[in-house]
Amino acid sequence: MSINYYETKVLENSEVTNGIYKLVIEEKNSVKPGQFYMILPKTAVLGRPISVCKTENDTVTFCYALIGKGTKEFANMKKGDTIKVFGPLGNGFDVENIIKENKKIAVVGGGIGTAPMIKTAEDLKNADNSCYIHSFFGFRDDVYLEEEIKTYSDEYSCATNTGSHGHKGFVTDLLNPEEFDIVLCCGPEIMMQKVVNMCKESGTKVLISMEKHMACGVGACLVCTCKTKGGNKRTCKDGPVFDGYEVEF
Amino acid sequence: MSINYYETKVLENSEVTNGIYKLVIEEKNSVKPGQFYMILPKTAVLGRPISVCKTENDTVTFCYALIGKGTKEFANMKKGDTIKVFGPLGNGFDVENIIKENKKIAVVGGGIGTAPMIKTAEDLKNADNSCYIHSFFGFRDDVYLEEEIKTYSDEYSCATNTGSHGHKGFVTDLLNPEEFDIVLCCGPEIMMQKVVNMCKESGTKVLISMEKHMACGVGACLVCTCKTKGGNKRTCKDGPVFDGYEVEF
Amino acid sequence: MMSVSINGVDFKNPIIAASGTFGFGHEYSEFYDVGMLGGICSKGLTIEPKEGNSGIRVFETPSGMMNSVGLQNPGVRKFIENELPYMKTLGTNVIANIGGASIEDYEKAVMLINETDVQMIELNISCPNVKSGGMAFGIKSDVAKEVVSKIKAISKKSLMVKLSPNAENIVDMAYKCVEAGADSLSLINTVQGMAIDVRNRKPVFENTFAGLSGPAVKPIALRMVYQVCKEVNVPVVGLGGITCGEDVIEFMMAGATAVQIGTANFMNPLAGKNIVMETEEFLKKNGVKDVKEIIGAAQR
Amino acid sequence: MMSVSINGVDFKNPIIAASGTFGFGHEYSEFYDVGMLGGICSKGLTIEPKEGNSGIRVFETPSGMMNSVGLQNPGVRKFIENELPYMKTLGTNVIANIGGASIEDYEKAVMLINETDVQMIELNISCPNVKSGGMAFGIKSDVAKEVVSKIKAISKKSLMVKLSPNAENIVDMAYKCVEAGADSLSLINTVQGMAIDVRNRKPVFENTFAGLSGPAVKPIALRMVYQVCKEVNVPVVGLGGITCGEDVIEFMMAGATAVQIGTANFMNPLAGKNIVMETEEFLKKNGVKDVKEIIGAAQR
Ligand SMILES: Cc1cc2nc3c(=O)[nH]c(=O)nc-3n(C[C@H](O)[C@H](O)[C@H](O)COP(=O)(O)OP(=O)(O)OC[C@H]3O[C@@H](n4cnc5c(N)ncnc54)[C@H](O)[C@@H]3O)c2cc1C
Ligand SMILES: Cc1cc2nc3c(=O)[nH]c(=O)nc-3n(C[C@H](O)[C@H](O)[C@H](O)COP(=O)(O)OP(=O)(O)OC[C@H]3O[C@@H](n4cnc5c(N)ncnc54)[C@H](O)[C@@H]3O)c2cc1C
Ligand SMILES: Cc1cc2nc3c(=O)[nH]c(=O)nc-3n(C[C@H](O)[C@H](O)[C@H](O)COP(=O)(O)O)c2cc1C
Ligand SMILES: Cc1cc2nc3c(=O)[nH]c(=O)nc-3n(C[C@H](O)[C@H](O)[C@H](O)COP(=O)(O)O)c2cc1C
Ligand code: FES
Ligand code: FES
Repeated sequence: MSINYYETKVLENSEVTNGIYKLVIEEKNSVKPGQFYMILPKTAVLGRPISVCKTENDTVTFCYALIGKGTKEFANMKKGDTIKVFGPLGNGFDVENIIKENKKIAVVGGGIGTAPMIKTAEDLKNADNSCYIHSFFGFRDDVYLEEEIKTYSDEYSCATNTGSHGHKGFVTDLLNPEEFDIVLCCGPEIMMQKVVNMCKESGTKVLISMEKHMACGVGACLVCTCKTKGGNKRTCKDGPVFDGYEVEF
Repeated sequence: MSINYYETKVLENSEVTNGIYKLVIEEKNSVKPGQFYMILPKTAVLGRPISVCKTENDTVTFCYALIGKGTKEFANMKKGDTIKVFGPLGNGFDVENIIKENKKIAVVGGGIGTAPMIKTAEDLKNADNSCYIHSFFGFRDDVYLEEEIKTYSDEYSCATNTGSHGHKGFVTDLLNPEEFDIVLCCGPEIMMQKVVNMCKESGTKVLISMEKHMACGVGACLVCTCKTKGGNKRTCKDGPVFDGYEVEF
Repeated sequence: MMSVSINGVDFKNPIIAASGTFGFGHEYSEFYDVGMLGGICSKGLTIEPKEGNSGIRVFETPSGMMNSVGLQNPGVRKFIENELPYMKTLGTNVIANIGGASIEDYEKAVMLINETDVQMIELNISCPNVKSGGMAFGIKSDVAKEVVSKIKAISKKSLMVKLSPNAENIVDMAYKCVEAGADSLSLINTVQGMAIDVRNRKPVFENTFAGLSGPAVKPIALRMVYQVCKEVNVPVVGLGGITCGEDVIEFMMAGATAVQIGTANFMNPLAGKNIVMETEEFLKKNGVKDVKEIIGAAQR
Repeated sequence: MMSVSINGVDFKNPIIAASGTFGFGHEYSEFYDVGMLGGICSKGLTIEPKEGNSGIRVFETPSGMMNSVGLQNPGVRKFIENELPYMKTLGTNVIANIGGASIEDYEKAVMLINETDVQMIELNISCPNVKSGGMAFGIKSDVAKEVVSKIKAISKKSLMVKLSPNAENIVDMAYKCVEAGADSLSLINTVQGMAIDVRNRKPVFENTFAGLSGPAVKPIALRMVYQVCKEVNVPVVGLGGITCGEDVIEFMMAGATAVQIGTANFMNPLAGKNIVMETEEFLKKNGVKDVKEIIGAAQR
């Protein structure tokens, strides 16, 4: 691996909906779905882990929510600016293995956790176009990334807390794990916990992408520990994708 | 005064010679020669005091040397970027009074201390075109701002340490204070001390623009103290222009 | 909604300008109505005028700065004569910050301040104590205790003691100062630091060491305020690296009754004003009716 | 030109990876040949494996970060079995960083390390001392002295004691540790700080406090290194916020024989490599033939 923080060019940075931004950078590394980059704000010490949403012609697209200091700085970037990135990092979803063993796949995303699920669905379809993908996306109010996920889904269901789009309520109201060979999920911890519990009941396999605050991003500092049945794991290096049955919430 | 740090636009930022940059910003405040702005790097806590070199059509031009962290950040700015500035600050040269009492004026600049002397000469000429200005600029090796100062000088002399341009040696070798009613000077402290001593010998009036590290820029913190015969003065507020006879080097 | 009270002195809001960063209020009055602040601490005053340190006096550090002003000030008498009358017109509480190199210095200064109408004395015990070889009064609790009890005995003003983060044990220091009669405490003063000029192979500051302040020290300041508030039952004024409304809220949730703004004034001359407004906004947004409700909210 | 020696252990250069920021060397080996470093301090090791703290473990601060990892580690035995063999292949000095909650813990760990071929032990005395109510060993000099002398008595390795900046008196602490037998000292460990989550009205960290590191603390670290180097006559390893070659030079001019790089590794995975190169470049540019020449150059 020869990756390291380096300056690359911002090709696009635009608000897609209230507080949700799309960032496209120049980047040639090949990326697995579920992998992330550390993006370093100019005024910060620590990189911000952001999942890859899409890769295309030597570009990488991220989708990020405006949260605090770092993402606020990102939101102010313009096309042509430079930005320090470092990645791809983490294990990511192992598409080859997933597709080998599973044909009916649920892709579940909550909030900004939908971002990595776009590339996940896309790569699954690219690996085996005959697999069946039903995507379940849940949002608070505004919906985003819908067009993108539809492209790679055989079916798409949506839930919003406010009822502004699709089902009013939680995305977990719509999901029946029994219908699937495997569930792939990224979203708020509370949602992932619910999904895992549902999968456990129906005996469905489930992979989840965990979110922990990070420092090194490469497995050296142990600040991103995820407790699992097999002991402490590093979310940045051993994850962020874990077997849902293993994680101790 | 309603000035305060605010974001303005960079209209030009270019290297004029090795390590010397010209920065033009959008700015409407009227400025006296010798006054300065605090320019705040994005990654810094304290503003960098930089003298005004020129004002024109709602723009202000600075000329700065690449020194450390802050000026390095400035050097990377491009046209269209925004920058936080705060000014004009300080007393500046009192052109009206100077011109009223003096007809033969020496304008002496050393290194980047030449920057404020451009506007000083210009404003003197604008106030009374009949005054006689002889400018003496000293540099280490590369010369800059020569065309600008010539425009406002009746005579111009140059010295470089290396002898690459003009007299090989110090600018003080060229200056004879006796020939002038007043000497106006900005440059390294050691040079200003020399100039003041020469002026004392010949009984010539001399105003110098002091350089001290600053924090508040407005007279509140007392980190920029300049010792004078009349006690401690604040370089940012009571200066940076002081009567050379008053300063205790 | 924003008013607090420290030992009988009412503050229209809990935001006070920190000593040494706000002169005597003149300069920032050119930028906004400083009467909107809860109070202003004067530049540190000594009984005799002081020239301050020579050499470089300021140095930027990552997210902070070091200063070595050395208590340059006109002396208490000139303060009373030339500065106080103006400060009293500003419409906010005036706190006289007092320094000294010996207990007698402190005593003389306080006697003079007693006769004025400042609202409060802030006793800066970070000054080097000439009698104990230059180590600051604020390092060892027992030394601090002595000066505080002597001053308490003569002070006619509400007495706030300003603690140094360089104290050997900040909690014990706070405890002893309160025992000695401090009506309230403020903390932190600057953290001792240094820098070296690698080209000259010498310390940057003539005094070798200097005082670190600004956002860099905020986590340390907040920790100390939290620890002290847990231990003492007098009002505590928190400071160290505050630059925005949320920082104020943090310090108050840690237990502070009010806060002071220092270095932030240099980063933005309107800092005081902005911070008052941001703090108020935070309360409104979060449905807090009275700022006093959040004092100590994060203590556990 | 770059080699230094600490108590008989030779370092090819004075740049060492700091404990807890470099794992056991695996991860950064993916980015560069970590054998080019002077040494690597292992993650802090305890006699029994530790799970570490729950809750959030890291929080960014202005120019710094706080961590609350809580010494998560596989235990000394697993270290010797699984990690040390790999570390020994890296071609640089291996320093075993040892923590403990009691003197017995430390002793047991050191006995096991004695039988390995690590070059040095770094004794981390910032750990909470269960027997004294959780206050760290590194706060009071006398408590530190006891643990250091007990460990010195049994250690077959060169013993470096890592000091905490939270010590009541860093100079006295250093002095007592050397008196107790420390062969060298390293400082500083993290500075105790805290943060409050204003939305939840609670401390960010489950343990309330956490350890501050990074550029924000550099002025404090440098000051302490300077003070300690003036006082003791054993080699001192300086750390705290070093991010570039000039920072290394500053610490060495303050008196350090070597330095450690911690948080900087997170800011740039190639930090160790870059800093070695920058330091070498500085020496060349400034005509310094041997890095040892600059050690203590700014002491006066
Ligand atoms: C593996 C992984 C993938 C992620 N992918 C995405 C994504 O695709 N899009 C997106 O919008 N967000 C994503 N996040 C969350 C994102 O990292 C945070 O929202 C972001 O770091 C917030 O930074 P800030 O400076 O704006 O917030 P601040 O609160 O100012 O950040 C302060 C510190 O806390 C950390 N932090 C704060 N919130 C989080 C969080 N939820 N997770 C991790 N660290 C946090 C920051 O990195 C920083 O170090 C991901 C997180 C992880 C761990
Ligand atoms: C009234 C005044 C007018 C000035 N006008 C000009 C000008 O027109 N052009 C120009 O190139 N320079 C000018 N200077 C000097 C300029 O302020 C410094 O070169 C600049 O601040 C260096 O910043 P830095 O971050 O690159 O250097 P660093 O060394 O990284 O700065 C660290 C800190 O030291 C301060 N500092 C360092 N050198 C100086 C210095 N010589 N004077 C004051 N502060 C310093 C910085 O402001 C900063 O706070 C002026 C200084 C003063 C006081
Ligand atoms: C330039 C400067 C001068 C100071 N002078 C004094 C002083 O005279 N008396 C005092 O008690 N504190 C003084 N301080 C300390 C501040 O009041 C404050 O305690 C410290 O800077 C921490 O707060 P901050 O991080 O908000 O600046 C000074 C600080 C600075 C930066
Ligand atoms: C995430 C993290 C974990 C740490 N773990 C240890 C440890 O196990 N043992 C130890 O002695 N120091 C530990 N430290 C302290 C560092 O070794 C170092 O002393 C401190 O971070 C200051 O240096 P820096 O500013 O270069 O990071 C840790 C620091 C960090 C940031
Ligand atoms: S972020 Fe350092 S181990 Fe994961
Ligand atoms: S910079 Fe604050 S008084 Fe001049």
